[in-house]
Amino acid sequence: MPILEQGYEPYRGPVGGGRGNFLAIAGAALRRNRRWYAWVLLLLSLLFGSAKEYFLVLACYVPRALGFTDDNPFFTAFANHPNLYPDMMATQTFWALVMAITVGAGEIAEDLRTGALVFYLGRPLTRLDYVLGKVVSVSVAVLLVTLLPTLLLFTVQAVFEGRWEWLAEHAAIPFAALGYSLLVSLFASGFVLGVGAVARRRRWATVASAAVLLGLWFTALVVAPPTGWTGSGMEERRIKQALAEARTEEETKAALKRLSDSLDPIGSASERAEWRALAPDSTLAACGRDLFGTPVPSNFPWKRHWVLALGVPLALLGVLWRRVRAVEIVS
Amino acid sequence: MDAPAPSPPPTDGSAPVVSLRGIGRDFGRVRALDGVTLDLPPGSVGLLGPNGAGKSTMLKILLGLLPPSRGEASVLGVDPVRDPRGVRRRVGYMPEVDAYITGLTGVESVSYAGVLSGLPRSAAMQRAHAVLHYVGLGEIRYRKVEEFSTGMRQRVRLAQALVHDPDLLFLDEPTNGLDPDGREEILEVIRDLSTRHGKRVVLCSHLLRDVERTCDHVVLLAAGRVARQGTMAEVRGGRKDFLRVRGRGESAGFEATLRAAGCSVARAGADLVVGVPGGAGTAPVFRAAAESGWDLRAVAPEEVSLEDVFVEAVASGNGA
Amino acid sequence: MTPPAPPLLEVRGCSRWYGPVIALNSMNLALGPGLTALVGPNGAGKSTLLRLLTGEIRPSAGRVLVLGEDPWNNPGLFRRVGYCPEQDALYEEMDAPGFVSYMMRLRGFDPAAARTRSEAALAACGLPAEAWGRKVGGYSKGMRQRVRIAQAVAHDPEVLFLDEPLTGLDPVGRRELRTLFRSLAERGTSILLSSHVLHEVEATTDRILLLHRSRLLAEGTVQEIRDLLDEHPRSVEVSCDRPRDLARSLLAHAAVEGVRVAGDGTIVVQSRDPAALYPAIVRTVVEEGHAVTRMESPDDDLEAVFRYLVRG
Amino acid sequence: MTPSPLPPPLPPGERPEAPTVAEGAGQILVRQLAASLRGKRFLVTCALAGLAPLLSLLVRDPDPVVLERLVVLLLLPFLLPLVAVSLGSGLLYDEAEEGTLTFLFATPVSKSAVVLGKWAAALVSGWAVGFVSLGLTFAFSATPLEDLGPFVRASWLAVLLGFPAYLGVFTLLGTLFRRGFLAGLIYAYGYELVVWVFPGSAKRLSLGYFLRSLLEPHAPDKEPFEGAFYLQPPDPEGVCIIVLLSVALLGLAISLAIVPRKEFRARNVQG
Repeated sequence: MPILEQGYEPYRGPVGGGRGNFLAIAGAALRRNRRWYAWVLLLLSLLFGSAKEYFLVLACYVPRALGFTDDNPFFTAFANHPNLYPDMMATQTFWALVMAITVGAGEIAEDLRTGALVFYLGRPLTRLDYVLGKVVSVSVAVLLVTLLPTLLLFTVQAVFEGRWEWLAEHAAIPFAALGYSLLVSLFASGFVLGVGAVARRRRWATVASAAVLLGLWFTALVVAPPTGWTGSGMEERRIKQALAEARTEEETKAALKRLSDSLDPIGSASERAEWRALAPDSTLAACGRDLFGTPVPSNFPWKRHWVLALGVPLALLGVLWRRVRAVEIVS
Repeated sequence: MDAPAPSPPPTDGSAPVVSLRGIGRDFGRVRALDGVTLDLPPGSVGLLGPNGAGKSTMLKILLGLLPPSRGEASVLGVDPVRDPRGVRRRVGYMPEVDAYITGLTGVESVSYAGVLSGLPRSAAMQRAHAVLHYVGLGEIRYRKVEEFSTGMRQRVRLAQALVHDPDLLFLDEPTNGLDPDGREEILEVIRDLSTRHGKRVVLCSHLLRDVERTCDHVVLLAAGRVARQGTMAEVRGGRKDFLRVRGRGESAGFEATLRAAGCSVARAGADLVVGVPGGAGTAPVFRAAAESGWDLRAVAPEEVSLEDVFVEAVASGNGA
Repeated sequence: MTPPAPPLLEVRGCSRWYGPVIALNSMNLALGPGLTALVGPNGAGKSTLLRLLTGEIRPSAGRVLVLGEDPWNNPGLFRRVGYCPEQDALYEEMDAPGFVSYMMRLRGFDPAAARTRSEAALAACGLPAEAWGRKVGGYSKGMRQRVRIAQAVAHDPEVLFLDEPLTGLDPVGRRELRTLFRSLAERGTSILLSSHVLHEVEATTDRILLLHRSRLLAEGTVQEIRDLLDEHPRSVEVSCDRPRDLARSLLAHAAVEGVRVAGDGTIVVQSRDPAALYPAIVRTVVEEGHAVTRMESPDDDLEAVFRYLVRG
Repeated sequence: MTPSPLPPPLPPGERPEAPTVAEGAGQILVRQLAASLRGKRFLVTCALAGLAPLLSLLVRDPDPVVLERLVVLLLLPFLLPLVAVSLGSGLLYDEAEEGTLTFLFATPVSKSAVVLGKWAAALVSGWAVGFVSLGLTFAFSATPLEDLGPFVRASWLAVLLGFPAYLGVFTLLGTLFRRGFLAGLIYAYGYELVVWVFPGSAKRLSLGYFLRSLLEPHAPDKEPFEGAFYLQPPDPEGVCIIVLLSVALLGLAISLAIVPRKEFRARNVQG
């Protein structure tokens, strides 16, 4: 047997064309985000984003399962309210953006700081592989917050409901949820990667995108608060009173609808509703209502929220695209 | 079961590895490269030049990261403008600056580099281990790269450049910031690659002593042009009738004796450079040492160091 | 020979650790004026020693004295001390004369003096004048290094600490700055300079401090250190026209332990007593009229010393 | 090759004396101001602080409640701490991480003077940003200022005292922790908000309480103070002023005392 040489060995195996490169890049980006606070945030966002809806659905069906025959009208109305899923996803949207900031804002900055861009550019990759990889990595985090709990709740409800007719009636929900989740993914990744790319430190990228998000969100909050939220709570008090005074079933239903509308995070009922478009989560939620088939009445002749929801991330990804090229030239 | 790798087109021993024809590149009004025509022979080539001479621009053009403003380039027979990915698949590039992915261990980052270069996942992992062994990174490779010292990061970068078994290596300042031991080891690896494993190496370095000891050929760029080019011996040449002399103790008496014998004496650091009249060889030096009782320790023909060539070429380039 | 001067730098039983990692282990050192190089492998404690001497960190045990004073929290000392740290950091938004004169203002110079001295220092460090108006952030690595060195020498310090001052410079710059350091030392500045590049250290100074494994391994000139290593046989290579004759003659000397004929006219002479060996060779060559083309010892330069001491 | 001339020698006896604390701090203050005025971070801070006047300009609502919300909900609890944290929490560690702090500590200026100079620079620029932002918010508003009455004066006072108080806290956090910025954010947007949930005097453990105490008695409309932000009867103005001032001075004093005892090293630097 020849003595095995301890030196360099040539490689004679197969070499691929590098078609799945962006998946490898996304995988590496996800792996480095396996940090504890990302998981804590994930947990929090699942809780904040979906707890209310889970509670409503379970409160409707669990008594039935336990054999109580007279349904509670309050919970039944909520569990089958057409805005249940879009509202749930609207709440998730804010947390999805926060999640995206935690996970993705520093991605480009970190690569710039540690020279990882040079590493990538020395490999047989295209710029598209790189950008796509990063978008996919943020999108996965966003889908975990949005799509996953929604589909789970839908499954739970479908199982409890048990009727095929119900499933047929609500068959559009999973598709709308998927479409909306993808929209949020695109927006979130475009937003955090584009804004984050201006900085060269993970910390500053995170701060910059958080500041932009919170700044917009605060602005919308101050100028056009969603009804029943930060305001005086007057609307809430009035509805509760109406509910207490309701005598007929019709009156109760109307009051309940008013309550669910007042909790609507889009703030469609607020005074300066057009300012709500400043808050990205509200704009996205308006698109979500379109997808779920319960559009918010709008004073505008054109679908402004769609233009914002698609145009902003694409423009920001354009910023990123230029930034990745600039590094090639600057030594 | 896997199809054998499409073996690279056989390059015969003398065909140029890199061939540039009138390559130029402008950044705005700045002319970074000004009509460089060049054939880099196989073996190891030192690419030298002062800061701003256009070295990194040239590397970027060769890697297909930057299109040249004028001229044609070919790397291993591939045009980097038309097929940049094809070039980068067959070339290993070790950047000068840190280039790592945070959160990945040493071995993960090398195998990741392999995957991105088209290796199957398992093959990439196997090669990552083998290559890291080869460049001398032991158990530390299971730790994260950001915890590594400069020297270890340098080795990881070299391993990343090697993992896909490229035919040509671009090494940008591979020994910068290393201690003498580490530098010697890396140079040994580079020599081994170019002499025993047939890799073509292009080495950029400011440490000319390292280039002297590693490379067969030298290309010297200055102000975007090729200032000198040739084999190491051609470029360095020698200064006839000059000797480098070293000894111990006060040398005044020795120097006086030498001058009396018709020699010229100049100081060069701790050494003396002695010019002897034609054909006398070292005899006057030995005689003067014996007469003056100076403790002579070394005599050797004065060689022109690469540094001298470099400084001279750059100075004349600036004057022109 | 310089008369014995009081030590400028003194390190007494000094240790420093970072958490469980020891960076400097009970070091004793007294250093006089002149240009001294600090060499050693990575992690040997070079930077730690410089940081202790400049009061950037505090010793975990023992004492450090610079010009007779403890540098920790002793800003007054920096009137007389210059320091060029290792990290490639500068205020990116300032121009070079602005930065250096800011440092000079902090050292108590009035604005006019600060400006003129800064510009003179920058010129001496070879920063091209056309770069003066630009921001430091746009400089090349070599130019930044020159600015950092200019900042350390502009107030004409009595003691100058330079941590890897030549990193990132191209060969021309390296040569210029080596010349600058030598001239400064000749003028009376005491310089302690750390470096990795041994042949450059050799061309700059012959006095070194060799650190290894957190300890001071050797101190003195290369030759002195080499001569201390008597357990290692010294070999000298001599190339001449009649190698076997020369070999035979040399074998007669007591200082010669062995001679090997290496071919192509070269013999390798081995000895444990270099002080006696070299005169013997010189005498033999002159008396017997050998035509020697080359006489060298591979063990005589700094790299050989380093190899012996560090690799064991 | 150009022969390098030597830097000029210093004639014996002409070595200047070390600058005093005031001189050194003054030098640092000037440089720091010049640097931060051009710095990216300062621009971002200004842009954020410009949010309040921008909204004031865009909304143009004569309802005094809008203006009040801008001050009470946006400017004081959100923007003021943000300006303070961005200017104050990295006083030393930012430069330590960059590696430039070594230069400052290698001069005859004491470490405390360095901190003092940087603190003063942060105070001056922060006040400037705060006052300009508040002033523009009022100026752009469609509300006649007479409608607001003493609320205007109270707002100025809140910025005047609130900024140094926040700065004192963040200076301290910034000298104690390497990640002073994170600690500052956690303090401003975590701790201060959480304290509000607790009843009774627990609210007094936040700076926000005293800032609101300054404003609430003069608010034209009590609505923003309701709900999650309700206040127990506010403290008298004198108490608020004393508390805010002493927090500001105490934070600075403790920082100045700590700095000479600490080593400021960049991370991962050993050997």
